[in-house]
Amino acid sequence: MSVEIRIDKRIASIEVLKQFENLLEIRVDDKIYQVDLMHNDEGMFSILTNGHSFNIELVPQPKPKFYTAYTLYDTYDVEVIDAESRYRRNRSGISPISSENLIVSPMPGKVIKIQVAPGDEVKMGDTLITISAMKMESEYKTPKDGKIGKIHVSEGSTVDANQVLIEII
Amino acid sequence: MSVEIRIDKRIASIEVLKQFENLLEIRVDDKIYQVDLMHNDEGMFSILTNGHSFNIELVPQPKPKFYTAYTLYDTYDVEVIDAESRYRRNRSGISPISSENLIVSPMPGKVIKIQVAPGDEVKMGDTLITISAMKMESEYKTPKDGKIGKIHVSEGSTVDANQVLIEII
Amino acid sequence: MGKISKILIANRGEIAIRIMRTCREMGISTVAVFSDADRTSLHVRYADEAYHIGLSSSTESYLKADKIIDVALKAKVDAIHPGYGFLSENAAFAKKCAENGIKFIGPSPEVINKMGDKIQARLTMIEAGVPVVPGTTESIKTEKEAIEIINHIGLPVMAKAAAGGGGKGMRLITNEKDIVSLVRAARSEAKSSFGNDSIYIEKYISSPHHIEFQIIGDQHGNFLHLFERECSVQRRHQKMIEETPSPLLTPELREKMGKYAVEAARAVNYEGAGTIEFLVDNNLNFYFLEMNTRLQVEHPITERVTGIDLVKQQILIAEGHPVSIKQEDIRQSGHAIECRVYAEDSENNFMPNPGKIYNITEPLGFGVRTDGYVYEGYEIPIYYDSMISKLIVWAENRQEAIARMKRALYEYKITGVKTSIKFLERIMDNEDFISGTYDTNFIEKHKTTLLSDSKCPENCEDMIIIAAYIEYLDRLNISQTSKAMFPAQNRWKKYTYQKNFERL
Amino acid sequence: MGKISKILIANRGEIAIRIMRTCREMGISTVAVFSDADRTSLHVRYADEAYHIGLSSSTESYLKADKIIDVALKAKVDAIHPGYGFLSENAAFAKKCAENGIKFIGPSPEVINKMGDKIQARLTMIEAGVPVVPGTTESIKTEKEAIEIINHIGLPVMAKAAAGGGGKGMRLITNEKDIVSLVRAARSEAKSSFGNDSIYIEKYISSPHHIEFQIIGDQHGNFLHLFERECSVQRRHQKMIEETPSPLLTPELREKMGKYAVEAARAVNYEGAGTIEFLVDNNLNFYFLEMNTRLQVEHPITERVTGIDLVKQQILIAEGHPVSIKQEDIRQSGHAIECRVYAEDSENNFMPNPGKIYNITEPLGFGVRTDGYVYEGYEIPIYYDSMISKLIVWAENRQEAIARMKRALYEYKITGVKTSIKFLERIMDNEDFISGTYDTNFIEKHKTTLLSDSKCPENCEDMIIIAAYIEYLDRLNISQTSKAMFPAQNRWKKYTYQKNFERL
Repeated sequence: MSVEIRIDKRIASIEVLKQFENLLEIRVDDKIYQVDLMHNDEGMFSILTNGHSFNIELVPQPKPKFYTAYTLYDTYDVEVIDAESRYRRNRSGISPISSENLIVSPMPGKVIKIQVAPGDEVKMGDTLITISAMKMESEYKTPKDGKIGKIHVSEGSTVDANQVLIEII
Repeated sequence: MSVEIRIDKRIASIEVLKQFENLLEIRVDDKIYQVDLMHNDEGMFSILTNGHSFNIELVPQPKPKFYTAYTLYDTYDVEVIDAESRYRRNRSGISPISSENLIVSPMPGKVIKIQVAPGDEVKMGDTLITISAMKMESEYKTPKDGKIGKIHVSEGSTVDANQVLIEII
Repeated sequence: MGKISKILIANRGEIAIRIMRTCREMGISTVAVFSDADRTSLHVRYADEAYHIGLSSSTESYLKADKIIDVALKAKVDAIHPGYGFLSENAAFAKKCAENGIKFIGPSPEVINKMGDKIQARLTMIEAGVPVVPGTTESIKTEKEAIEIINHIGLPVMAKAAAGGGGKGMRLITNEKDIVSLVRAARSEAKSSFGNDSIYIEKYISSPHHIEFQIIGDQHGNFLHLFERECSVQRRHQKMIEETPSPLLTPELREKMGKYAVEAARAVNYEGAGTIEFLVDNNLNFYFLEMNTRLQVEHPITERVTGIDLVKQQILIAEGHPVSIKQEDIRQSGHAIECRVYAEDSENNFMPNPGKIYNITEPLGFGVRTDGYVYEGYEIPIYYDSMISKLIVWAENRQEAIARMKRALYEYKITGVKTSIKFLERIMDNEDFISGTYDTNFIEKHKTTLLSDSKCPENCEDMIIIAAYIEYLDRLNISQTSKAMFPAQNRWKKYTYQKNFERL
Repeated sequence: MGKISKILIANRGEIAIRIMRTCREMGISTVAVFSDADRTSLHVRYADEAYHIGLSSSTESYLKADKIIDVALKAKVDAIHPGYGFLSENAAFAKKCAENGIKFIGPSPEVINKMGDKIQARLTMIEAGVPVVPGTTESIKTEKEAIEIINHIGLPVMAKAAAGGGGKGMRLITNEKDIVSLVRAARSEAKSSFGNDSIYIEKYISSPHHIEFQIIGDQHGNFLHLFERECSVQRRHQKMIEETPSPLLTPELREKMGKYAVEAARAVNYEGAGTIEFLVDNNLNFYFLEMNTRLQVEHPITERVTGIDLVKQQILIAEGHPVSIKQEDIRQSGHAIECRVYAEDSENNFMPNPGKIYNITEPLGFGVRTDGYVYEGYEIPIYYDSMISKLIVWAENRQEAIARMKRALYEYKITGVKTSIKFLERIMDNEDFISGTYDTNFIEKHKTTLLSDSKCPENCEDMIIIAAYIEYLDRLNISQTSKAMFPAQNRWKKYTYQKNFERL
């Protein structure tokens, strides 16, 4: 079973060499580690290797096999790439709408105002929509010239993080 | 569906009269309450009734339908008695070994010493077994005269809470 | 007004809980109010009683004075504590309380009006001889008027909500082309935060220190101050870190400003706890900025160095007791720092980041206090402030306090949403902060280093890769066996991933 | 000895974490050691490094001096902090540290020997002119000898572990028929706790006050005390509540006892932090009881009123620094109380109650500190002490401190195991405790009221019944649908039990 792990932009190969209960000998790319690994159902990991103690928490993302990893120092995007993921990746090819054609909300909030209508011509930097969260209003501008496509939200509606708001054709 | 709830020694009947989302009208014995009830997967309940705020936590016990209920003030034994429980209760009749014939450990611990062997005659107050937990040793004595039956543990073994240690015939 | 036995807290979040804690210590019953979005908020569960008051938007709940008065009458409370924000500086609400025989814990409606309206407050201070920042002496009600005045004073200026506070409805204008949009933004934020879109304009003093004095006054003409709080570490005009004593003040300046603060309180016959905010420039000139006629977010650092529970003082004063403390007995002992933990993305212009809390580990130990309200599994609502907790440390001196704050921030883990914790940690490592030579321009000045991504040390990435792999194998395992029906006794797993390796 | 950069903490539980916190604040790396049972304990995750040292039983792990020295050498630490209990008062271990070039944070092996052996300590104090409790001046090694001596001194007597402390291996003997079994129990407990079954016998002073003084001494001949701790609230000869200042002491007696404490430290040229324990009778006569040559469980209340981090002082002294504090500058400011939270069944003779923690809500807010080590889902091992956390409060005066402790205990919720929290709350309501007129007989005297079951107020039982019913319906629901595959966004459920009612 060949599995790779993507962490931010790095993709690493991994292989378990030996295992006795919670003691593992494991290869990550070209390094070999002896680790004492404990974890729980909530994705908390305590790993001891060569005496050093690492605390890692994996918070699952909505997409399966995607995680946000928290260390004491920082956070990372993590993805497990297995045969199934690879198959899907190869099949899907290029997404029909690339991300720069989409205005996406980076956080949950409420739509205060939509400044455009489908079919409107817009120029780079024009404000398209105003979202309010925690009493702070943010204006989202178009990153390029174009024409407004579908508008997925309406004024007064609440939006989730990473929700597509407006398409630009 | 007729369900009763046992709380410590009291057995209460209960019935939901009306419900709209988390607002319930509910009868407990002969009292009727309007409650605003929220709860989560971990058995935490926030109940508002007539303005008063109650916080209750139900911790499941190993036996299904048995709980320990924690309020801010105290703890209670709680059991849900439904048709299935009643059927089982009626079928089982009297337990073959009543509890006074059993020496049970009230807490987890380690068996330090067993002072008796199967077949020994014992008198009320005789020490049968010594259990150690958290550096405190406790001696368990027989509550009545009798003969030692089966011994379920051995010296040096660890025991769980509510585990049967010794039977007295 | 005599003994208070029951208080309605017209607020939410950490401050509602903080007030209830003192009530409980004083044997006073507490009544919470909550909006739709707050049914599962901790203040509802902490209170003895709790009542629903409306929709999630604060204009439909926490700002509805009439609804809150109704609940207060129904629950038969003796007094209402407004906390900070929402109705805390609303004179009309204070007046309604009085009309309904409910004690408003705070100053009289007249004083709220006078000091709460930033323009009147400036006039009062000018009369009392306290230096103020140059600017308008009248409220501005239209966009047109604002633009004319700005052109008259000359850029740079600050546009501020007349009814404001806490950095809301405030915009710095340095560039002519932004005047219209920024005035609009200030007025719109003023409207949504305080229900009033009046603003005023002040000359902008570049990179000042923001230093405030805590004052209290009783119904018997006693006024005293509890020393200063240094609040210059700000982002988006909102405070992020506060400390006391201020590393800038000399003992002489502290005494002088303290006297002015007491005089300011006396000038309006102030009742309760309040704050006199000053701007101080690098030549140690100081200007009255505004008075906040309520408890301040950062009040815990004052409590920690003086030992005085400010909420308890507020309640005792509201009951009519004279303040039993004497100015000369109040000591500023040791050093206290507060860090505000916001749910926000520091790397992305401090954008709010509401969402669901996954896990929390709170820092504990000597000299550490956390005032928060979120819990594991709590969904932070999008409707209110993004501050989710305050971390307060105390130590014998400033150096030790910084070390303790670093330790506490290191221990503080909140997963599921982005928070300001990492950013605050980097501030504790900043040389200007450590030496105490910083002003309100601090974050802007050090943006590059404060936002630099310090990834974790050697092998740490590889450990994450290992963790992710084990998690993956463990999930495969669960879906292939009926193990889920027999959960392990201990939630830390020792054996569950063994099976997979046998197949490898 | 110079700068310490890395410390191995030869302990577990709350004290290991408490020590690591100060290390982190001082920029010192930490090394944890752990037994089989402690792989998932918090001190392993808190440390920078962690090493396995043996089986669960403490004689096979935390008491294995050689193994711990091996780890210390391997991890290249500069010093070992022993915490309390385990090897903290083991002279042989301190000696081994020195032989291996590792600084033992504490006094010299000679001093540990002299003061740690309770009989030698008594002799030393007699020589120094400090009054001691009448009793044996020689160690007792056999059961037979013990019985003879008891018959000679006359009942009632206390049998105590010669190498002991913390109430372990200690038995009160009042009745002739119990002599054999109680001597046996004391020796067996002494053996399992300290690896040494020697005991000694003291005349039993009925209902004394147990008051101890914190002292520190450095390598340069400076000795000072940090005032007293009143430790009279005990059960099974183990402390349960401590406070400072003691409500019993007068300023004159405090000064007198403080001087004796400093003299005791000076008599043995003591290095580090230590405690001089006294028994005080109702006529304010006091007797030296024993000296603990280590950090005390209840040290945080001293830290709180003096502002001094005792672990930091220990480390600075171990580095060879002279103590920088002067006796006359140390202030006992305000009032601090500590409550020990044990996993035990108060109603059932304080029987230990290990098990799995289900949920924890820790008290927070002004003046509250929690030093604990358990977390949600943690399985408390059966092998070690039953103390799971310490709750420390501070306030301006004793009355306010009691009110704050009541509030904090009210907030403190631990489910899954039985704890002493309810019992402690009832002590805070006890009139003798409130008035400060209590001695070591306190719990025995008030047993009936302290164990009385105060059930919750009106309708509360009915609310539990409702909760149980909804839980039951909810579980039915889950098992009948595939809902579990689509978890709700918010873990607080709003709709999930609706479906069932439609069928009713």
